[in-house]
Amino acid sequence: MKISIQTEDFDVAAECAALRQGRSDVGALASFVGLVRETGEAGALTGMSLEHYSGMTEKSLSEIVEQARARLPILDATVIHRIGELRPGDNIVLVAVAASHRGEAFAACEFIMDYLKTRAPFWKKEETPEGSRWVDARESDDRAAEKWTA
Amino acid sequence: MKISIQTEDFDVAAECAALRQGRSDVGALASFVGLVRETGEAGALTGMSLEHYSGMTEKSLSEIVEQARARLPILDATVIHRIGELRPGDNIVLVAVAASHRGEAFAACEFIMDYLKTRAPFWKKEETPEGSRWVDARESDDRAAEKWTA
Amino acid sequence: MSLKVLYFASLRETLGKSSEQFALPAGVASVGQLHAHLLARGDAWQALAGTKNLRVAVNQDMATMDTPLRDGDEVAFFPPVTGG
Amino acid sequence: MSLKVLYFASLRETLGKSSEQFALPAGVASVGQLHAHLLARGDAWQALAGTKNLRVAVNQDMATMDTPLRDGDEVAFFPPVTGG
Repeated sequence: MKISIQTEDFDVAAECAALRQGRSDVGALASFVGLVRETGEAGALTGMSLEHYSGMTEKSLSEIVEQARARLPILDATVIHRIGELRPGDNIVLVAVAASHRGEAFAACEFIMDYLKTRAPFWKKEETPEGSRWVDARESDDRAAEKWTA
Repeated sequence: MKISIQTEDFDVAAECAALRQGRSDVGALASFVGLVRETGEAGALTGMSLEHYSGMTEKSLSEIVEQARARLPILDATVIHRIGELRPGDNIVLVAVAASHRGEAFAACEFIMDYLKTRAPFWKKEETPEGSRWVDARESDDRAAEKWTA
Repeated sequence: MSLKVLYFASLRETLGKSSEQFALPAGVASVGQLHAHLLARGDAWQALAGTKNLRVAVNQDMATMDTPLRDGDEVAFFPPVTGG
Repeated sequence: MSLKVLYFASLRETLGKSSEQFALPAGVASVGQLHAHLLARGDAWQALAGTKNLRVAVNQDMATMDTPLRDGDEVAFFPPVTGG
């Protein structure tokens, strides 16, 4: 398991290659990248800043990956979340999961994203030409996370 | 939409970057890579060869992506499938989907893979120290595809 | 009526050919009739009957035994697909 | 009893501080009691009551108003998370 909170960008191909490195049983690699769109809740974005709760963030993400492992026979997973100042089009988050079969890889990747969205202590602030504003939590994210406990 | 049947390997990061190129509305990129495992149905693998029905393959994959677009509000998708001789650990297939939101990106990526597995005319032959054998279709793949029509 | 017939994967290997072009006898107007016509060649052609869940495509669209055939059609027989 | 209290995101901005260390008066033994104690400071501290779906963590685990507090605990108040 690799968990990283960082200001720098990440390299999806390198992270996926690292998940396979030295393993002979990987048949499926599912990955997800979340990006800063040019348009946010508050209209056109000029930037975004990401705050987090250092210490709890890493703990929370580790626990989420452990829960994915407990539910699904996956081989390994990587979660990278950027913090600090981001521009439209920038990468925000990477979740990559290695498994023997695709069903488990897809499910674990989506599970980790759904839980990250609702449980990991990150907060987004959008910057627009009219000023900045904290992003509101979305009910659709709560529903996405709830589907795993149904 | 990009569909490619090729002998060469692909670059996941480059394909994902191409999907975002020139778009301001991509908030989510889901991707899947299928790989040759070192152990197949017939034990340890020394290689794999992939045959396809040239012409029908491209048509079939285009139709599958169009079906994904008709079901889900995705922005763009890329499907690359390798053919010919592959070694253990080699990439076989890439499906990458760009969308505004993650739910649609995940669903479309999995839909395309499930349909590709059961409808696109590719056939795998595994090579082992004891000889070669055509891979049998798996009932679990049929069930995975059927869940989209439930 | 002239057809192009293609065979893939294990079927191609068993039959020892990947395609053939031939004029059909009168009375062969559907995939099922073509299938029976090929089976009647005997020997290796029984593989067409022995392939579990044999699939057929006409002009690169999935078809069934009832699908009618027209002059110039491309018909392909193959086992269930295993890509991805 | 001494606690470290952290504030994040909009709450940090409104309160004008990201953390404070302070000795609690007797009788403050749960998150709910700490919350009431902070609210009683008045002014900007009403933000603790005005934050929709206020979240709290004790020692970096999600907690509730009933969670008991112990000497040296780290308590964090924040709005619902919006990462990813």
